[in-house]
Amino acid sequence: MIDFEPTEEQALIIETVRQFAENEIRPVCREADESGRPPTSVVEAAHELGLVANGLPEAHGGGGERSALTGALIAEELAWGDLAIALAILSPALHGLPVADHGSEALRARVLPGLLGDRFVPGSLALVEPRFDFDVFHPQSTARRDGDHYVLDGLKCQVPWLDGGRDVLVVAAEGGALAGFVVSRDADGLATTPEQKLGICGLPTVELTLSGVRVPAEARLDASDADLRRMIDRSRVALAAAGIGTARAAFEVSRDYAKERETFGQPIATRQAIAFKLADMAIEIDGARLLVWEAAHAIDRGEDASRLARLAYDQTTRIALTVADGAVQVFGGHGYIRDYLPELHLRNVAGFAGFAGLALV
Amino acid sequence: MIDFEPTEEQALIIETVRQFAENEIRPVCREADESGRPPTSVVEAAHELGLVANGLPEAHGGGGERSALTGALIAEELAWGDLAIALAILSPALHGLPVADHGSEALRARVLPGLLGDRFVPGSLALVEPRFDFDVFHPQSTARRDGDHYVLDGLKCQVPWLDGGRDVLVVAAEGGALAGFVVSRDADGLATTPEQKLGICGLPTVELTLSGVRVPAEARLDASDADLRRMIDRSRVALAAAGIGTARAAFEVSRDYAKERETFGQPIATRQAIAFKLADMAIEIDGARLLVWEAAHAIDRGEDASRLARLAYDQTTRIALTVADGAVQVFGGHGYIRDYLPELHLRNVAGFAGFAGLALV
Amino acid sequence: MPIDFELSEGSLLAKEHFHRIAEEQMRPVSRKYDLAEHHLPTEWVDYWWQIGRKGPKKKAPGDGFVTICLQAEELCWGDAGLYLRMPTPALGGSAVSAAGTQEQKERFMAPFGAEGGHPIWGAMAITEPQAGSDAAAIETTAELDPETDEWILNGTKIFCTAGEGASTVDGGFVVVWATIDKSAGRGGIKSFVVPANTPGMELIGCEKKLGIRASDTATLRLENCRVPRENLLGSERVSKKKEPSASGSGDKGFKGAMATFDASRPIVAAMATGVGRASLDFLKEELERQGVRIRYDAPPRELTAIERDVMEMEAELQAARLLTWRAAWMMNKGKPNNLEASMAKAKAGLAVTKITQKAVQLLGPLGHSKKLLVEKWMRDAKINDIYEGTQQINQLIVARRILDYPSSMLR
Amino acid sequence: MPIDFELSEGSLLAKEHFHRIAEEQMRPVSRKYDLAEHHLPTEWVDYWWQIGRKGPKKKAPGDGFVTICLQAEELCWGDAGLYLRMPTPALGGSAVSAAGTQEQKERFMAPFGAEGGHPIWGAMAITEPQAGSDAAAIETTAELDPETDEWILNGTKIFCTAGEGASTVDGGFVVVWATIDKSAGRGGIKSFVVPANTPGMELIGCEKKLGIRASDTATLRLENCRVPRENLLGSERVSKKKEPSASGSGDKGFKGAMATFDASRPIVAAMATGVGRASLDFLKEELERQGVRIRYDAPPRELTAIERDVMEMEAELQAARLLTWRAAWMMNKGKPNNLEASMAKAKAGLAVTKITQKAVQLLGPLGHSKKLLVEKWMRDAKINDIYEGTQQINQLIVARRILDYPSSMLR
Repeated sequence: MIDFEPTEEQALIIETVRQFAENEIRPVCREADESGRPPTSVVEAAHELGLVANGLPEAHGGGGERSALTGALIAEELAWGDLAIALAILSPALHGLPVADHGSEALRARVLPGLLGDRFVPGSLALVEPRFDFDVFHPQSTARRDGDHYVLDGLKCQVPWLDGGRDVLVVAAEGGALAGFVVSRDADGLATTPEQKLGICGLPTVELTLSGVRVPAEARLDASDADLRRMIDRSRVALAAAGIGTARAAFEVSRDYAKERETFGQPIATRQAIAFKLADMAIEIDGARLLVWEAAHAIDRGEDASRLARLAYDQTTRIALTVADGAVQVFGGHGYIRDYLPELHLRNVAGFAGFAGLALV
Repeated sequence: MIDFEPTEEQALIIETVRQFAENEIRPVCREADESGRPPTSVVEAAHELGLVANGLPEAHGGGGERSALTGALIAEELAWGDLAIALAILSPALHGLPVADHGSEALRARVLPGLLGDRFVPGSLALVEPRFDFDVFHPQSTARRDGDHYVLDGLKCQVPWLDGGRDVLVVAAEGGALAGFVVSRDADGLATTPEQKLGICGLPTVELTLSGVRVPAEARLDASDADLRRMIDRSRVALAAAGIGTARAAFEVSRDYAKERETFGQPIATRQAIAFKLADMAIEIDGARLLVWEAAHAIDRGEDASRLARLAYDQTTRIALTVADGAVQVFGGHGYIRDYLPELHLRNVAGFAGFAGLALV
Repeated sequence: MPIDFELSEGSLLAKEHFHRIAEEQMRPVSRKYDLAEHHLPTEWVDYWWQIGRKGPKKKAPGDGFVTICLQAEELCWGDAGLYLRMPTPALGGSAVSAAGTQEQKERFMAPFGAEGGHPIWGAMAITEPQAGSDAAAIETTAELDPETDEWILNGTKIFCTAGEGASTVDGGFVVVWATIDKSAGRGGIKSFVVPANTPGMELIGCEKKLGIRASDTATLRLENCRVPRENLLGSERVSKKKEPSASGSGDKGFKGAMATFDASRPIVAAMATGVGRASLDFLKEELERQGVRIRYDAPPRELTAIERDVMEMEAELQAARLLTWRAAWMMNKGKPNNLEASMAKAKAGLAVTKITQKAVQLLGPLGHSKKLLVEKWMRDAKINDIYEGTQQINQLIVARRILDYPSSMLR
Repeated sequence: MPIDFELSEGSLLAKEHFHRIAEEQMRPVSRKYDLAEHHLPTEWVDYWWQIGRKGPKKKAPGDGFVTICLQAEELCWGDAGLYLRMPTPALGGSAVSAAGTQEQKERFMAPFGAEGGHPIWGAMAITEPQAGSDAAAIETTAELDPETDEWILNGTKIFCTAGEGASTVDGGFVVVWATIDKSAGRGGIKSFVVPANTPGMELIGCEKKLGIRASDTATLRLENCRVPRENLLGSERVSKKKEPSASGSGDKGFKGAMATFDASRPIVAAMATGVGRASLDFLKEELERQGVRIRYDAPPRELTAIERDVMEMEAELQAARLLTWRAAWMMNKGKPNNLEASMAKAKAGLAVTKITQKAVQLLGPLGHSKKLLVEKWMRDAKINDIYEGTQQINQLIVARRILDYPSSMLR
């Protein structure tokens, strides 16, 4: 039955995360952007909320409440605070959820308790490759079996690399099909170069070189090509939700600014050019959010959500850029200054089309 | 040296055509649209201006003043009056100019005097084909040599078919290359079906079936594939110029309407949403016009203008639709009514991307 | 209930039912009545009166107002002009339902539910030649004749959808907006039920339109047109106080009438979605016939222009549909949906305008030809960007709500 | 002369000359000074002062103002931030040239033409913290001290491009807009030349910006800052009459100052075009390296999404460039170009914002990385949609001109 109201439990989570985003994330978003990493205190505090843990299996101490829709609601609220910090907070899910879904018992026992401990342990996923013709479903990185090991080779980028992480989930092609491997950060043959980038600077990422990295056979997820495609669908939905949150932040700050800022003795929000731009932002954000929810809902029902996830992700990519650019425009000269938020929102969403493995729900 | 001012002669032509468009074309544009053909009097009167004749060779009684740029200026002004009638008026050029450029002496003697006579004789070009995957440079219609004849087969659409025409220039593939043939309307194997269409209804067109149509060898233009590609470039520039004229008409009527129409005691033009829309229209029209002029200028210098012509044509296709749709919007409810011009402009430009052989300069 | 995108069984049954009607009863005569403007589409009107209006035989719990939107989408997928020509109380009925007394509802609505009889129509007459979207500028007057206890209406109304049927076929009615006190501005505006063929109400003619040509968009003249005092909907009281920033529903006069837009805009949005989907469905089918597959899993850099266009069209259409459902669902829940109704209308009107224009362009010569209906859908779709508040009016409403500005702050 | 799109020999020489400078002197330090915000780009500033400003060795007749636009395009193809950091009189110089007496021109401009010496800057200070694009709302005051025959300036100016150099390096100057009669509105606004290091003019700091980080965007405080009476540009007379609908050039006060925008906006449009072209050139080169050819002769239905994007980007960029050249050419001819200058600025600012954003998107992970300059060009380009009148201000100007409305009718 058609319904657009979150459950009471979801409403409570939204409210909690919204307050956290407002009180803890937003105040440090500029600092994270300029310093290139999120303040430890904010990720630790977020860890205590148990947002990722809530979706991990009960058997390992998680909440066992896995839902792409709830995850999307959380991602939007976190990213409303700041996209980079949101992705940092959610990073344990990057390898945590796939391991929970497809890891051997041994792998789960090795990985999950760490993510569910008292301290925040970041996660990582190496999916994207720095190629013009990168195809997420057909990576150039390879895995081949060698006795009771796999050997990984390739080049990855946009790999979240927060301090204190232990493992990274590497997606590679094994005989043409997608396969996933949990690789220790200190594996031989693994080298990293920190990335400097346009946006989401508060999330440290690296370019990851894999040169004959040997991992034991049990490091391979028991996940088929189809399973990993579904993981990518989840990633798209989570990112899209985060994109909605960023767009909503840009909309709200520019709406508030437009009501305060006066020219010719009137708030600029009373001018149709500004007011209609804000109206369009609000409409597009709501429309895209519903696409994201619908895709998340399909995932939660176990349906093939690949089409819906793609449409929602692409739509978010488009509207988030339009909204953030519009927010800069509403701010006029101040929109170009790093003392105000819109330029940060613009940078964060401008490369959105290229983000593919930065969040999971 | 960079200059944007038409020559005195061009300025005179523009002024003449502008007045003609205003006094003779605009008043009958609705009648032409509803009846499906331009009033005879208007095409006859236009013929007397010698707009097409001016570009035909002096040897045959023309003005010998061939210029794509002058042609673009004329096409814009005529189409400002009405797109369909403009295309009807310019139709003698459709086969006249290619025959002038590439026809044998015999073919020129057969075709050109008719176009330069006292009475208007319409021309025609069969270029487009009713296929989803139509490629103007690779038609599916074929020509093959058979002794001292050619045999033509294929299906064409959007073929102007005004009363009183004698010939049609058929473009077909001859061994993979473009070739042009002047075919008499009453040739055996040639069949026509009148087309009902969305816009430019004032220009009667037909779907043309060629079933083993035999034409003598001298009916073939002495034009290479490259020559005919240049003809298509010319067509794109001429059509784009006509598109600019239509867009300008839509802009002007909506601007005037916005100044007259009042809501809440103020002309709607005083509202930013309307005023800025009009400003954008004006900017886009001027920008696209300059692209058209640049392409025409390149043609006149004998340069390869294919890239410029394509860019100008595609840009015009985009902006003309935006402008015409915006004009309907400015008119509000009246924009949807056939008593006002915007809906006519919208229909005329909506299929613009599919027009490929309706004008030549 | 949790967030859910699954239609209830009743909705699915309705959707299927109306889709079949659209396919079997509307599409076959779609071109015919596009060409035969101002002719009554007899086979369709009769079908609807005799069979269609009864709805699906099999009933099951549906999604309330969302189901009504589904009906609008499916039938406008069939033909938006014919949809507007259906013998129903339409917007006039909405006004009576929203602001009428029980007696009024029975008196005016009953004939639409009666078995047998002949097809009848309801309509709403708001717009005037000089008023446009500015409803408060209405110049049609209603004066009470104390002698006869009748309202005397004078004025001219344009753009009255279904106005020919509603004004000329006995049993139908037109709800006419008029002012009973010009000095009171919006507070003086009331709506009056004028039964078909009431002396003094004259059908001047129907518009020749870009699209939805099967629909009768009438101009009506009211010249000393008398209706019983009890035909006024809502209170006779003239509210002189300034309107508050949010549109309430206490006053059944102007604001009550405006509130019917909160119900009608989601339906218009659904109608728009139907036309847009007709175009997109056809485009995708044609692409399939041409062997072009939309690769939803291809990386951006490998997509063809058409693939990207189709995906964007799908996303835009679905966004419009979901915004529509949300606005309708809020009606179910009794939540104020003024903002969301305008959002849905603004989005759907614009989205389908672009989608149907794009389909014409992508199909090249085929898109331009009357051999197909693609060109018609482009013409039909555009009305959704215009009526029930133009794109601009709906942007204005959305802007006022998100900014929390009264209309005096943002015009 | 007939319509002509061929550059004169002098223009071609200049274009080639400045392109080489852009490639050899600017690009190598482009990333360096993007990262080292607020650091003087010494090698570039010195190069320009010692060599660059002399222009091409070989001279030939050019296209006048169009040639200046070509220079701006080429150098901003190199680096827009460095372009704005060049030691030149810049907008301050434009104001002096437009509204100054011969004496003023010699006094203030001569140092910029002098051989040797050290690099100096000119700047214009208009915007105030509360004024934004509303130039008439200027609160900075200038009061004449009859004792000393000096103007006393008080106020704060923000967004003063090149303001650090112009206010702190001897020989340079800042043209400050201030009102000598607040009651007169625009009529009271005059501009004053304040030489660098004049006591009372204080550099508060430079903005941290999204892009053009090599450029110093200064905040200046004027506190009892005294300049000689003869440093006022134009007449001291306060015009009290209502402004006419068209901006004239008779009055050298506010309107004279506004008229400098008619000259500066085409240059800003050309700068924008340069940044946009940098991005598009790189994209096309990268596509070529990837073996992707743009098929200008392919039918619409066969194009890839990228091919269509690139073609559209090219068309948009060229439309912006031609509108710019037209506005510049009108200056050559002495034609009023207020409308055309704003058209060019509005189009170029928006076009390159979209082009550079699109390039980032099309290049995926590469577009996002600081390994390339593509992300920088996106940040740099956006300023063109904002300064010298935002997109909205230029739309407003265009709208007023095409509607023939005075500013009172359309705000």
